[in-house]
Amino acid sequence: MASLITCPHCGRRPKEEFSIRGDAVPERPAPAASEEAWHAYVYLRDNPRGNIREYWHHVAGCRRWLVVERDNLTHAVFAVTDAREAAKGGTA
Amino acid sequence: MTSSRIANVGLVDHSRVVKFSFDSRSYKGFEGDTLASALLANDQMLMGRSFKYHRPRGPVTAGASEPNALVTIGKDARTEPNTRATVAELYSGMVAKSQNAWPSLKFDIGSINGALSPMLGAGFYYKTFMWPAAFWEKLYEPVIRRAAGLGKAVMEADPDRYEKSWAHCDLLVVGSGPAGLMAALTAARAGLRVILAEQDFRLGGSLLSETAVIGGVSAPDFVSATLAELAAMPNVTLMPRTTVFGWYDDMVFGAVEKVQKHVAVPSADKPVERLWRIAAGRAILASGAEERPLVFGGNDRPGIMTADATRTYLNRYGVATGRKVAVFTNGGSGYRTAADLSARGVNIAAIIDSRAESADYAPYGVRVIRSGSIVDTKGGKRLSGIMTNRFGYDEMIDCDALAMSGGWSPIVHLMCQRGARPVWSQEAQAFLAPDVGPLFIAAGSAAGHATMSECLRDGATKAHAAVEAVGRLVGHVNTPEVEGEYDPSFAPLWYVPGARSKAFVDFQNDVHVDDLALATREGFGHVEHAKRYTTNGMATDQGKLGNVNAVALLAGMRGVSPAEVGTTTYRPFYTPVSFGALAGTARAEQSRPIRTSPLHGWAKKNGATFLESGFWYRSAYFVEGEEKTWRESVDREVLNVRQNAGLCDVSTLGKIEIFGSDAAEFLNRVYSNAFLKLPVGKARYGLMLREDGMVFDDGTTSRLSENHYVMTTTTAYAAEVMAHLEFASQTFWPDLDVRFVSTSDQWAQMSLAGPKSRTILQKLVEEDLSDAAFPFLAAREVRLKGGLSARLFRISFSGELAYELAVSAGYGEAVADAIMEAGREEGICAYGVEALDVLRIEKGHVTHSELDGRTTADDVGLGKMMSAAKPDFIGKRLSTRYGLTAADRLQMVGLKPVELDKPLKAGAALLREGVEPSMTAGQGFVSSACFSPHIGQWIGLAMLKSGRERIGEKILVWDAVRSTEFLAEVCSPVFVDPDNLNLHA
Amino acid sequence: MRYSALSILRQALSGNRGWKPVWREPQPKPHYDVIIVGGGGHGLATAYYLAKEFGIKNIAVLEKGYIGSGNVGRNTTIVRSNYLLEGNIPFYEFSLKLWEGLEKDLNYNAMVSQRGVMMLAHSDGQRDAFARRGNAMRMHGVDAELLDREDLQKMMPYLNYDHARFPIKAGLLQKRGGTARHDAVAWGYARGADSHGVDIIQHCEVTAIRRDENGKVTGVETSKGFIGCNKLALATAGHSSETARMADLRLPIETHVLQAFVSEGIKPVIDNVIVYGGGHFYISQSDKGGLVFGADIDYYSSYAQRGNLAIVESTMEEGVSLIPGLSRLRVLRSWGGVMDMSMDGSPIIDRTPIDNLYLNAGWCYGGFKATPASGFCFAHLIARNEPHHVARALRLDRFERGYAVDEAGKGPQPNIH
Amino acid sequence: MSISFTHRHILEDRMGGYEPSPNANHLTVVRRPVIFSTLAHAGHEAAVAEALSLVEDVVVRSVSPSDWLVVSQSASAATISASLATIPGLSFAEQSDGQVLMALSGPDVRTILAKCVAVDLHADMFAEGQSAPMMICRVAGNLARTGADAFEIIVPRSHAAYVFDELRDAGREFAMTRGFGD
Ligand SMILES: Cc1cc2nc3c(=O)[nH]c(=O)nc-3n(C[C@H](O)[C@H](O)[C@H](O)COP(=O)(O)OP(=O)(O)OC[C@H]3O[C@@H](n4cnc5c(N)ncnc54)[C@H](O)[C@@H]3O)c2cc1C
Ligand SMILES: NC(=O)c1ccc[n+]([C@@H]2O[C@H](COP(=O)([O-])OP(=O)(O)OC[C@H]3O[C@@H](n4cnc5c(N)ncnc54)[C@H](O)[C@@H]3O)[C@@H](O)[C@H]2O)c1
Ligand SMILES: Cc1cc2nc3c(=O)[nH]c(=O)nc-3n(C[C@H](O)[C@H](O)[C@H](O)COP(=O)(O)O)c2cc1C
Ligand SMILES: [Zn+2]
Repeated sequence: MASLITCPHCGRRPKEEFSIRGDAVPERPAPAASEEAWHAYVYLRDNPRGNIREYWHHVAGCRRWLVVERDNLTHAVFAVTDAREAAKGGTA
Repeated sequence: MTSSRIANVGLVDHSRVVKFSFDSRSYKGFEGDTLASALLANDQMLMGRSFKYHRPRGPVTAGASEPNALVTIGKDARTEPNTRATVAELYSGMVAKSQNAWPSLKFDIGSINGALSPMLGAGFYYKTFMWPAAFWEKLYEPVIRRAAGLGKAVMEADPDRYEKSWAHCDLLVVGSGPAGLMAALTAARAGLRVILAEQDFRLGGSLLSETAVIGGVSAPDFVSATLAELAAMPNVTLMPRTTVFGWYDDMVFGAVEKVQKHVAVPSADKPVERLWRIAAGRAILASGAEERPLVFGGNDRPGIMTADATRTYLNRYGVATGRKVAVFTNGGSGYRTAADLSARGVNIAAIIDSRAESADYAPYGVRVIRSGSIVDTKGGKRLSGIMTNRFGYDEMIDCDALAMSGGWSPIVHLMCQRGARPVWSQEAQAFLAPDVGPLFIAAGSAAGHATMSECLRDGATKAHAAVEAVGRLVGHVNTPEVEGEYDPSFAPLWYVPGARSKAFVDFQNDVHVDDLALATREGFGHVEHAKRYTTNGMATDQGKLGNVNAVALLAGMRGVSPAEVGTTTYRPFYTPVSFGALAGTARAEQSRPIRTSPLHGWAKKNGATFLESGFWYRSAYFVEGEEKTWRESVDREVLNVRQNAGLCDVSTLGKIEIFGSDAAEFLNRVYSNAFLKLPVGKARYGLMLREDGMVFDDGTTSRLSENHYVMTTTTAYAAEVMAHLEFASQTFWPDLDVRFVSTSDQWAQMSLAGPKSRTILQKLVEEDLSDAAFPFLAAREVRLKGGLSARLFRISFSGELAYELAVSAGYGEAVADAIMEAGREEGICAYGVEALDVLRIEKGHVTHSELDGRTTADDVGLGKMMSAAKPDFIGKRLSTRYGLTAADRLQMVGLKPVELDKPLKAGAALLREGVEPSMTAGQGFVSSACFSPHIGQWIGLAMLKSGRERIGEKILVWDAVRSTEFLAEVCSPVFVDPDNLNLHA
Repeated sequence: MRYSALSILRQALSGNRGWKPVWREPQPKPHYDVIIVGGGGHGLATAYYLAKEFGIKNIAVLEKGYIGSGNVGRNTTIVRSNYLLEGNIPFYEFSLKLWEGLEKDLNYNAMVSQRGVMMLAHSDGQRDAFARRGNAMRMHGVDAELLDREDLQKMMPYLNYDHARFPIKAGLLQKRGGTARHDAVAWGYARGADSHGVDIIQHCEVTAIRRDENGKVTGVETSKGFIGCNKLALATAGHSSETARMADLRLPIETHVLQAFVSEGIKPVIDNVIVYGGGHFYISQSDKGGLVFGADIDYYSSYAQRGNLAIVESTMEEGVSLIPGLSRLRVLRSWGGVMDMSMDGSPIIDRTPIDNLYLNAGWCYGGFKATPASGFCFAHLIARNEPHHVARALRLDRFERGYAVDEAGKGPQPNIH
Repeated sequence: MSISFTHRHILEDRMGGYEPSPNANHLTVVRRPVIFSTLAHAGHEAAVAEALSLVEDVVVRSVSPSDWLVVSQSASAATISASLATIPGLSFAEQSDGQVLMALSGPDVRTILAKCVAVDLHADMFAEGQSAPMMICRVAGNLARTGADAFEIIVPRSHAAYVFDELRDAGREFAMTRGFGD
């Protein structure tokens, strides 16, 4: 990863076309969820070494938010999914 | 000066003379020479001085790994320090200079450091220069720094061009020796898209200096024939002068092509260097092997070089490196060099073979000293003799050059750049390429093969595998027969005992065996510690020659195997790459993309001065008549807007079209204030928060029709807001029906502000603009006279009666002209962002000077925009945390200096009157300030602790970095028209 | 072994054969009063100050690689205290003061060089922001000067004044800022700690944290076996989330890779540290002659100490834009470091909700300059169980309470701090 | 008072007084194309794509599975907008002035474009008729292949002069000429 990302819509693209937001695992809690849940969502991260899911935005391409699953030690990419599909529970 | 050139030998063109200079002296070389070969041909062995001890040095290699022969090439702004003479392609008019020597290369005062060397051992600086403490900055460090570095940089702007490009292939072959050529040929014949990259200006690798016969022809002829076939294939790209410097993730290789480094004055139509990002399906590393120097006393004298280099100078460049050459070897390479030298009539002083016996043949009549060693050498600017030792008996042998061979190390650099470490082979006595998966494999000597026929075969075999892996058929490729090849195998010899003088491991940085020993003794025996403590391997050659010797020496000192010591980390760049190439076209004004407004031309002809605002150039102010300072112009613009009218380019604001049946719901969730009930035809000011409750951006959103909105953002945050909306809709609420598209570039948008703006605008707009018909916050499509349609918004940043008019960008200039024309009798003026800033400060409107990412809505007086009724909006939940609501937060207030003539500046700090400045005394700061021509003095907005309850208080404006200090009165942030009478006029 | 002019001369005359190991290589004892995980600058400094200033004797530093193999050995060596926020300035200034006395304190020359740190402003807004920062510094007794274009032109004629995409408008100079020899900082603290009896145990990776039935930390499992302790202090920088997880703790941290670069050695041309505000490029020249520089992180989460070409290129683009004369010089080497980017860009030195577990993390781009103060304050916290007064704002619960120390104002997105 | 406003192309300044006879490698700036951003609402993507392919006198450039640029060099904006308005599940916004269309052709066009885009433009990888959004000279744009050696670029207006200058430099070694075309 990270030299070239294969966007599910656009194909193999250089890193320069994307902006990266960070961990894609935390889910936005319900408005009424506890303080702890909100604090954890906004501030706490598992940040494991190894397999992670991360939000990438294909800014200079299709402008879709993507969930990139990859190994942050080897930089190998396993899957790139449209975030909307991921959010709706679908897989690509 | 005599010449060492051998007539009609080699691949240089003896009929094409190339003139050049070195240290102001003129020389002649031939086309096809490197600077080093040409200097050697002119008997100029001394080419540089070492880093620490300033020892005289000549080249040790004939290629990329050269540590010694570094020179400065070029003049004026084209000066390039630290250029390796051994790879610098000679051109006519080349100006080269030696470096790190004063007053001259021959006589260098710095060499006195050699005498002090017992005090200057590894890590000496950490133990010393501490007494007295004050001397460090004033004396010691300046002296150390002056001694630093090799060449001198001129620090002038580069007159030449650079560019970058992408390349794509199925197979990248790095290196064009026997292995690379066969690999490229095999893959190309099978139809793969092949790139063959070679750092040398001539393709062929070691074959260019070999005397063996391949397939019945000479090695260079074999190269030519193979290249001819490759060049004729459309699926092959040959890239000479191209160094692959890095292997990055996903099989992206960085390479740099020297497009015009071999000409004195490059053509402006081409770059001098081109950076390539090569996206390869697969790659074969056919980078060959490096011959190792031997580590013996005095092994650094000019004239001592590797046997391979000696052979290359001889066979490829037709240059004898000496008249009487000795050979010191632990394997076949030394014998081969002796044979080639002898065949060209060069005198061989002796072959000193560290081994007791071997099957290698010495040339007829040449003396071989078996079980021999060299313990010292003599000579000043050039070697004059070697002290050999055999079973304890010394013998001085006269010679003016020495060819040494300490065995071979595969060049595995690129394969080790992504974390894998090379693997020690006891059998090969070398570190071999690691297994980095099937996509990138080594071939030829890089893969540990020694003989030419093995390398040819291996190149073909490895390519064969690559072809099969991509599912193609392999055509038949014959591996040609080789005659007269030799066996370069060797017996390990890491250190030649009995050294009588320094035995160097890292030539450039002057690291010798004792330094490594000291490091080990002091606890720095880990290979990475030893590197950092002694600087071994940290010079411009990155230890290409010395590192393996150092590892073996450390292993010996620590009593472990080289495998246990391991190598230091391999990193890009394989060889150093210019900043210029890596920057490409991105330099000076073009260094980042430029954005220009559709009203740029209009602003220009009205006398605008532009300023950078992100990627944009925006009009700052418009000089009229005799105005000399920007303040004069800005004051006039401000007053004129408040009295008459002004036209300002606001095209740079972000504009986002929002569509969908859930658009209202969506807006309601991304804005902190209510948006559900915004009527069609109306605009509303909105505030967006980050999820942590801080203000993110502000702007207006207008409802153009039931399911169609247009949002404006600040110029600075246009891209971020768009990304934020997309993120929210795609990940938080994918079920809401809402779509966005940026139309920022489609619209020329202008703000027409001032009491006369309606009168002026009405002259151009068909629709009725009376307050009743087009009230404050109206937002509608209108028709300009003549039929052009436009969007009109009655919104105001200046606090005056104001409109924003948006027209299709191509008409922007014409419409702006028409407004200026229509407003002439009303006294319209153009105004820029400076005046806009004054106008908004006078009205207490916030910008990102206040919204600096640490402010809440309440801090800036917009607490009422935090809807309590909405169950959810981004940032709602965390905005109620204690720290975000604490009473002592900084709150926005206005400030007026007590004395009218005091200039208030943004960035000034605030202190209570009479309190000493201290860590805890700070009360806040001035966030925005300007001279208000309306008020007649400087005013400002400030963030002040519990500010809103302190209106009327006198506070000290403490601007230490601008050396001012005065009292100001805390006041309301709205300085003009607090009741918004003008706005609603 | 003390270093003095005499000892050096004596050694020189005897072939430098008498020098002794700078630190011992002890086997781990079964139990320590304090175990510090991480033999980087912060871990070693903490051990040193704990032993020397706070009188704790039975201390071990456990390092999974060789000491200094982490970020302390791979950073761009900039030392400064030119911060903006009240939570940070006193802390970094305390650090700078310790740097100023470090050689003497350690009897080791870490080559602290107060050559000045110049931050360039490229817009009026940025100049005002720097004025604000400069005033905040001055208010806290820290040196700061705001220079205009003409001053800068005299000091650094080689910058791009006339053809810049983002012209130079002003500069904020901290003269007392500068650089230090990164490796020597680790070695100096290690030598100092060792001389106070600290066991520095290299190649000893902590793999688990052992806790008793009450949740209290009792020791660590390591590649060299179990080692018990009364107090466990984590100073593992980029690996903080990994080590904290061993105690089931989640941190407000994401790990990212920052690349750095060094050019071929050249004679001195850049006298101070220069920070480009038109992008994010910073450069200084090492005492060896190499130009040492860096720019942005690679933006994606990474535990690999290496980055990608895109950032290499954008770094050089910024470099050449700011200093056109770099164009024909060459970059020698690039490398990466694994950084603990926190949610507000500021560090954490605090106790944790877990008994006996102490945390030092979140150093982002800027923890080298903090090394002495971080060590001192962390030692203070461990020894006294209460924060040192200059580190009071750097608490772990500041996010919950709404007291983020957000220098960049970017909010909870670690990769843009 | 009736006013007729003159339309100005953003690259007018770049080309003023410059009418080269085109070389083999040539860049044409299309003066007044009609361009619309079209967005399909969720669930309508396939139908919208289908409907767009039936609109007359336009070419459709793909941006994402639910976004396209509709480009015409012959029909008027009003005509196209009228057709688009009939497609259910589609929203659209005019971008004719917001985007700049440039056509490049010639034997070296791929080599020139390789300096500007990272996408592999080999005919097997990026075929005639294909289009995609991508970074072009560091600016987000859209690239389409219109022939073996012919491509079209669409970039935002505000960036167009920058991209144009970069393209001009990239084409210099192949003597690429440039001019307006309608
Ligand atoms: C490229 C780069 C440039 C930088 N430039 C600057 C700069 O100019 N100025 C500045 O102030 N800061 C800079 N920094 C930041 C600074 O280097 C770091 O913030 C600081 O060094 C971190 O503290 P440390 O020295 O203790 O970390 P480290 O040296 O990383 O120490 C942490 C140690 O913990 C060890 N460890 C981790 N896990 C375990 C385990 N399970 N068991 C045992 N040991 C473990 C690691 O091996 C490592 O040695 C830079 C960082 C990088 C990467
Ligand atoms: N390995 C040994 O023990 C040994 C000893 C003596 C001679 N040889 C002989 O050397 C030859 C080796 O053949 P080969 O084809 O493996 O290698 P080679 O040395 O013939 O060719 C390697 C080529 O790769 C180029 N290169 C290296 N790194 C590069 C990079 N990063 N970018 C671009 N170009 C790069 C070099 O300039 C060189 O031209 C054989 O003839 C063999 O007999 C080998
Ligand atoms: C301030 C500084 C200066 C450096 N100077 C050099 C240098 O002159 N030569 C060199 O080869 N490496 C130099 N390096 C880089 C190191 O060799 C090494 O790459 C870096 O410390 C990271 O370690 P690693 O590559 O072993 O992972 C320098 C590093 C730093 C932090
Ligand atoms: Zn995409």
